[in-house]
Amino acid sequence: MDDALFPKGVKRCPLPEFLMKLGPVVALLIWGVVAMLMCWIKGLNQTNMNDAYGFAAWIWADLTVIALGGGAFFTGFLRYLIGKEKLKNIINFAVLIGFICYSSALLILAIDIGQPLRGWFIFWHANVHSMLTEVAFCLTCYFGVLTIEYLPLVLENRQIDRVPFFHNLTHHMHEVMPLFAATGAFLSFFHQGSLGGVAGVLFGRPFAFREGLFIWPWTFFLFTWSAAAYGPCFTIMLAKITEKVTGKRLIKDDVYDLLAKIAGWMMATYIVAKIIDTWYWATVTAPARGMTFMQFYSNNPLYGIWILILEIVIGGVIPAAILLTRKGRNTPFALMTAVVLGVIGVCVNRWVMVLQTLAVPVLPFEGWPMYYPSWQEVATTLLPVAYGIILVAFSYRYLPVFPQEAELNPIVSEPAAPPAPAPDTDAEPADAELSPAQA
Amino acid sequence: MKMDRRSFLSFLIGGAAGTTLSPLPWKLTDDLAIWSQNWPWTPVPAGGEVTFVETTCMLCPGGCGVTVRKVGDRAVKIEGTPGHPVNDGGICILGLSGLQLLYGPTRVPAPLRRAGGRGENHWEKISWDDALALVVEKLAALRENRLSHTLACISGTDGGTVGRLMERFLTAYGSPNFIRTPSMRDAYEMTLHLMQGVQASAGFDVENADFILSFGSGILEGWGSPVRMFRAHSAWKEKGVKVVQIEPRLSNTAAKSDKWLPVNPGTEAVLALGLAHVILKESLHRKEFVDFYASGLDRWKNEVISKWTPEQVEAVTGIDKSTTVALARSFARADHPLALCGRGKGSTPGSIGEFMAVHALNALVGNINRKGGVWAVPGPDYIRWPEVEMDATAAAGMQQPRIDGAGTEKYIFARHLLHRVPEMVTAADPSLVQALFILEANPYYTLSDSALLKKAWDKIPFIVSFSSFMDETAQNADLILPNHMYLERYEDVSYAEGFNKPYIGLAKPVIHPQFSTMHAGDVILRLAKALGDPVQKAFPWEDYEGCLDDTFGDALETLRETGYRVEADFAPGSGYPVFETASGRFEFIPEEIRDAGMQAMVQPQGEEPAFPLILIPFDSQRLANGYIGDPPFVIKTVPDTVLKGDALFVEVHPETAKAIGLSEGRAALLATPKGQARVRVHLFEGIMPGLVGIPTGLGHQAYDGYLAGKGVNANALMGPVEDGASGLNAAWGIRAKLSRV
Amino acid sequence: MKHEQAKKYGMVIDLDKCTGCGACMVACMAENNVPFKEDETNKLDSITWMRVYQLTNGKPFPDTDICYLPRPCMHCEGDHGHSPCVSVCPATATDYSMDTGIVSQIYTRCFGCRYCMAACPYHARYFNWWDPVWPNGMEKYLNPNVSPRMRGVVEKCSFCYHRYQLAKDRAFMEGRRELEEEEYQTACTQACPAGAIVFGDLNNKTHRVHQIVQPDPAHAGRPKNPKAFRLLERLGTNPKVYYLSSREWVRRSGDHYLPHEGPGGGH
Amino acid sequence: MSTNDDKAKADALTDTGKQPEQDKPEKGNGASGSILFFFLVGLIASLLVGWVVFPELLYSKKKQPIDFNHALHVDMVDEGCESCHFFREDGSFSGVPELAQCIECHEEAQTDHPEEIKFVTQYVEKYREVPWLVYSRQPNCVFFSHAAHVRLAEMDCVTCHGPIGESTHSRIYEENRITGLSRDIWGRNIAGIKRNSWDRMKMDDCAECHAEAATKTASEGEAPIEGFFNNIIRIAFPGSLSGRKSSVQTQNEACFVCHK
Repeated sequence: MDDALFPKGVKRCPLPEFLMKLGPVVALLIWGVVAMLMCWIKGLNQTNMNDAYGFAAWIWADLTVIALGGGAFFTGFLRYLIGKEKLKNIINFAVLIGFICYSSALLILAIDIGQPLRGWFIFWHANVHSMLTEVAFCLTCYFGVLTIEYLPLVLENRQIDRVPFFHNLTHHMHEVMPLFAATGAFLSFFHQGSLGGVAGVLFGRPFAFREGLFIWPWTFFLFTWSAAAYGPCFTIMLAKITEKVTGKRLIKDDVYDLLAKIAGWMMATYIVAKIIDTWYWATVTAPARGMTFMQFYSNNPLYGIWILILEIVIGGVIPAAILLTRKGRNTPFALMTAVVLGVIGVCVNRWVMVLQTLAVPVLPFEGWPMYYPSWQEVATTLLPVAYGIILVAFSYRYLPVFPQEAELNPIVSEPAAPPAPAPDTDAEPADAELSPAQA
Repeated sequence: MKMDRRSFLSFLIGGAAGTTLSPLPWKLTDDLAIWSQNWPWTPVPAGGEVTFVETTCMLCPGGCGVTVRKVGDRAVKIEGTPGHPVNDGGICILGLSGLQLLYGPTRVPAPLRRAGGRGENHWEKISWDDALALVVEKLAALRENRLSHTLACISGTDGGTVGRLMERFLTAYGSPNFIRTPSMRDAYEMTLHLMQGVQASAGFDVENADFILSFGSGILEGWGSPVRMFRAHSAWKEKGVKVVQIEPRLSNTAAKSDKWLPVNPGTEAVLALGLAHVILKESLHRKEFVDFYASGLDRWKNEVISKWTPEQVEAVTGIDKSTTVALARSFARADHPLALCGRGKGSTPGSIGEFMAVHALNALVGNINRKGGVWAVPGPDYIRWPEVEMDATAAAGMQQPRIDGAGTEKYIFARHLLHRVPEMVTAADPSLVQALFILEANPYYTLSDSALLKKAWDKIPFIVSFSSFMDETAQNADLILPNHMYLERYEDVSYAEGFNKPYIGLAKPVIHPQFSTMHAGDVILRLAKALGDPVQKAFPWEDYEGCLDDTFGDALETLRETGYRVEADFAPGSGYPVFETASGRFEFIPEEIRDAGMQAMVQPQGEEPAFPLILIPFDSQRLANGYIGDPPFVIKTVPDTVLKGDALFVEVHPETAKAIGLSEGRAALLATPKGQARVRVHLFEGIMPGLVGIPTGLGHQAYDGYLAGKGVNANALMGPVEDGASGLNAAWGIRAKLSRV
Repeated sequence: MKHEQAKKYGMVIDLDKCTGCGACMVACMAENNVPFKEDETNKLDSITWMRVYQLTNGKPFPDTDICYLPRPCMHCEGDHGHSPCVSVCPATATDYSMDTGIVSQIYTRCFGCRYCMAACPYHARYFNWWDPVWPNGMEKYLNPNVSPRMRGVVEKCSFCYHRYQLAKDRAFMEGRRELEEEEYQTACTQACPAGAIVFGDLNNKTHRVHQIVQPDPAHAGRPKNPKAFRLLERLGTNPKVYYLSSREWVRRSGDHYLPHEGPGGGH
Repeated sequence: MSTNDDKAKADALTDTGKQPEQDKPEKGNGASGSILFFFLVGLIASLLVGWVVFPELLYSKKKQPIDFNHALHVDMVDEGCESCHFFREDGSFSGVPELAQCIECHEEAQTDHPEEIKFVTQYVEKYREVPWLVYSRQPNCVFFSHAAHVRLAEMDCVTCHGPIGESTHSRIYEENRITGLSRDIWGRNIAGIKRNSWDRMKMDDCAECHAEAATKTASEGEAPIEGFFNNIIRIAFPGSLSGRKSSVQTQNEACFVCHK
């Protein structure tokens, strides 16, 4: 039915089946949209946030998706600036995930503010001292970059690509892509860091406050580093899931191996830094304010110190150890376990930096307030997930997201499938990715 | 020239460039920014000239001077009047919220006649003429049938012109049943009458006292004139005046005191007698007073010495005997020691024996009518209206015994016994009350034993409320004749609770009446006029303001200017006064009531096994529990350990709770012999084990959504306990059971 | 405005005198057009610029003790005006004034990101979760000197800044620039029936706040009065609200201390 | 095609790829002529819309309830503007007079001028406040102290309000349909350009004057040359050199000075 739109040399399921399978996801999307509209129309009283939890599930989701979307900038950085050419086979997917993550973050931010129609004041009346201003600017700019990075992929759709103008545009865009990758990496470094700074500068919140390096608290660097470490994990995880769902191999193992190895090193170094940070905070920063380490964990009625163990050991040390061994990376189950644990680790880290920061009572006579999200918050947080699945599904169906798909899944019935682009030989990678029909 | 794709594109680009170069996007952005900052539904208060009107607060008997800030013709804020003799610039939480009552949704907008069943809250607006005609018709019929004495009035005010007009109306009409709402004032007045032979209110020279011994008085909970007490308390802190608080629960007063003595509930009087024991035994009393100005000491001393040794006191009160001895000594050795009683805000009178025991302590240290002591403050003297000329009907009506029995042989000293009315009404058939007026009172809420009250209520055929607000009583009346609220009317305030000097405050209309209301004084005058002679003859005034003019004469002008009049150099007798008792001396054991002094303790209702705990109500400055209910601002300040959602928390000691299997916040069933209620439990280390503390002032069914339906009315779980000697309601608690649900 | 001495308005609250009556809370609400809802028992969603906390010493009956602590906005000076909340606001909706030492909040500028609330350790900032609604007729008592807020913005105590402005206007009419101590007082100070709140210029040696607190300029305004303390002194927020208490356990409740430290320890 | 393509490629190498620039060189002169024509059509049309149509649509025109003659009144009173727009003792400014003030002179019509007859019959006799439309009305978030400006800084009314005292008729009140405020706030000039100090009443205008005043204060005793350079710096980097930096965030005057 829509065969003409498919990328060359790949097979897709019939459209009705495709749409039917997306049905539940669309339902989720609608649920999210309803909740979003309720929040906009009726106000933030629709949430379970309160004066103690001014930041809650949404800000956590924001920080998390941006950390997880970090795979885009870091893979781009590795490919375009470090020259890990092999990664071009996963870069499209990484960019797609990044695009989804960042657009989601912006959407959630737009829901999260009390006067959405004044949201643009953050640009118009920007206070340059605020970490949030830095976040807003870099986030918006980097979203622009991601759009530019994602656009060529859209233009590579078989039908669009037929228009010479778009074809040429794609071509030129590929040529300048390293520039954008560099810009993206630069912006990402800052906004990932600023997001870390959001909590780290709060000197009224001893749980989050970190001493500074230059003008930034340590969390600034920890966040950037952790995004670089865990973002690729998320990319790998989603790629693996996509493979499971489609029942096809889409990316060669050596690509996974390379990305996983780099992620492993990043994670290992990050977790060492994080442990040092925690230790310094627990023994120097907090006691200087009269607080003991266990004070931050003991009066929580639910999880206590376990959240720290979950974050650092289970979500950090273990996956790093797995990813650093060749055997770990090459065993599908171990690899999957490692990336899933990694993703959990970074989610927990962002949770702690947002919610525990606010929940730990600072006034000695206050208690630990509890919070659980309202259904509206859950629905709006799942909204990006639904939207992401839909965008991945459509992109996969109509765009050449996985350059190695045709090669890995030759279509038997169709004779003389066009040869897959040669992976490593071409000096000008942008050309190699263009449809060979032009050649 | 063909408009192709490229041309169209360039058209668009040209358009974009032109738009950018025009003011449109920039101006639009700016306007939208302004628009998005000023939503039309956010009110913009109008400006105007700022003026200040000084008046007197009437939300409690405190008699504070308040200054209302007006902007244009709106009242925007109530503040304390600096330099006012009672509150000198301070103001309490309720007084501050007066404008929410003025402008609030609880106001009765016009005369209302009941349209549905009683309490169903269906009303029909009627004109003032029709409303008054209704009352007149009813009253005329009663009078015709020689049933004038079956008209009763429950009033929250009695000393000022409005209270006196109402009382006068009843007299001229032929009914003795003018009943003032109960408070510790009843007990104090009786105490002064019995021990000192005077008709006076008790005033306390708290500013000059240097040792405060409080038997459960909520000095910081609203006892007396609250702001004055707060100010005195701060002065005590500055001067290092010692405060000892005696009560079983750590109230704010107890927490702020220098020493908190958690006494077994209801045994405060015994402790007072125990202290007297020590003082007398060690001859620490002030002989120059006791020897020359008191009588009956020997007999009283014998009883006290024999009955209330510190050991015996310890057994009853739980207060360590050495503490009693030490306390008695430091009390007696202070220069100006002052003993106070009346529990909490003093909204329940209490046992006369207890009041006399405490007052005797003051007498032992000679602190009667003296600096830093208890002063007998005579009632207002400015109302000198001619005697009512009664016709035969009126005279016959006035000969009838009062419905509450006050003044009858059994209750010879009592003036008002409102708590007896429900019982009396239910007992007789037909009801002894055929028509009931309610003025500045909310008995439907404040009277205890709600079940009996409702029965009595149903038997009264005609109930008229004068309330400005849709309170419980108004809601359950047949007719509401809404009074102007206190910021809209003139009225003299003849009394400031606990103030030690004769005082008159004047409430003034700060703004025009907001609704179709009428001054209760004018309503009385118009009713009298409509009833014709002889009732009419008793009211020779055109309107209420005319009456006020006539009453005060030239003094009214100065009163209007200053807002109050106080006898600044009032001295209740220079040195020691001559008492007006038969002996001319202070009576330690008044003849008339010989045994009362020793029957100080009142047992709570209920039996032990069924009700193992004791429920004690406790007051808070943040919970108004009288005629006025909490306005929205005040209810907002109530902590979430008292009220959460609509659930009320009762205070229980952790051990007591543990024994029942209750933990913090758990729901429980609180049962007393008078009723039961679902509550939640707040564990509090500051309450004596075995007790359940219930906050008063909640559980309203009327008013607005900000107050109605929240919590439990403590009065509904309590019952009156009649003090054998005086007839006053002396209930301080009730036996109770708390169980898990 | 030449040669005008910079003010540093601050407050000292005597916890020995404070009775916990709540008049300050209501005076503030009435003065500043603070809205109210039918159910205000969820204290995490209840706007009270001034909030009175109840502190307990945690001891069993009958040694239990309680103390009330009114908490307005602390108007932290932080380090040279970098109070915790001010620097984080992305839209410059809140601001520290070096002239008065007052932390402002401009409701129309605020778009409700709530970052300042996350930054404030005192929970002195409140978010308008609901559209403020005054029951019909009640909007008549609203004060024109304070603009009512809308849903979705943060609000907090302003030390009744509008009273400062009005006092200045009056002074200007008399040809004066400087205000007398009593000319500018906050609504809570004025209302407190116990006289527990004293307000004035901490820089001015003739003002009572200065005399009571004796702020030590060498140590970021730490009080020299041994009875005085500030909340969370050790965080470096440099608040301008001081408390007085003669009770050791109350003073110790104002901050965190390691087990071996006494109050004021760690310095 | 391929040559064009190459050319396009070459062109685009210098550019990151905007459509029109890329497409323009492809056609001959006639085509580019038509492109230019349409570009100009779009440009001119949108300029017309932006400069002429937009302001017409943005403002609704309202007449004052009474056509008021300021000049006439100013002539008849002793104390100029302050005769009617006076300060109260507490320093507050009365603003537009209330009816009670007018009645002091206009209890009865003093002339047979139709506007005065209208005023007396419709407002004075019914004791109804005149719903004047206030040209200088600011949104509720603005705090403005007349006392500070008029009494302390001794500014003239004209500085902000212009020569309204010389007017013989009430101007048409143009109300911004979006903000509900008068056109006078943004200024008559839709581009926001002002010639006189009273042409606009926006926050920037307050700030401008305040910065000037601050500069004056700061530069008293400053060498003139310094003042000159400071002015340049000030224009290039607004706010960087203002005399008083009471606000920590903005390095300007604190927000609460003008906001409530």
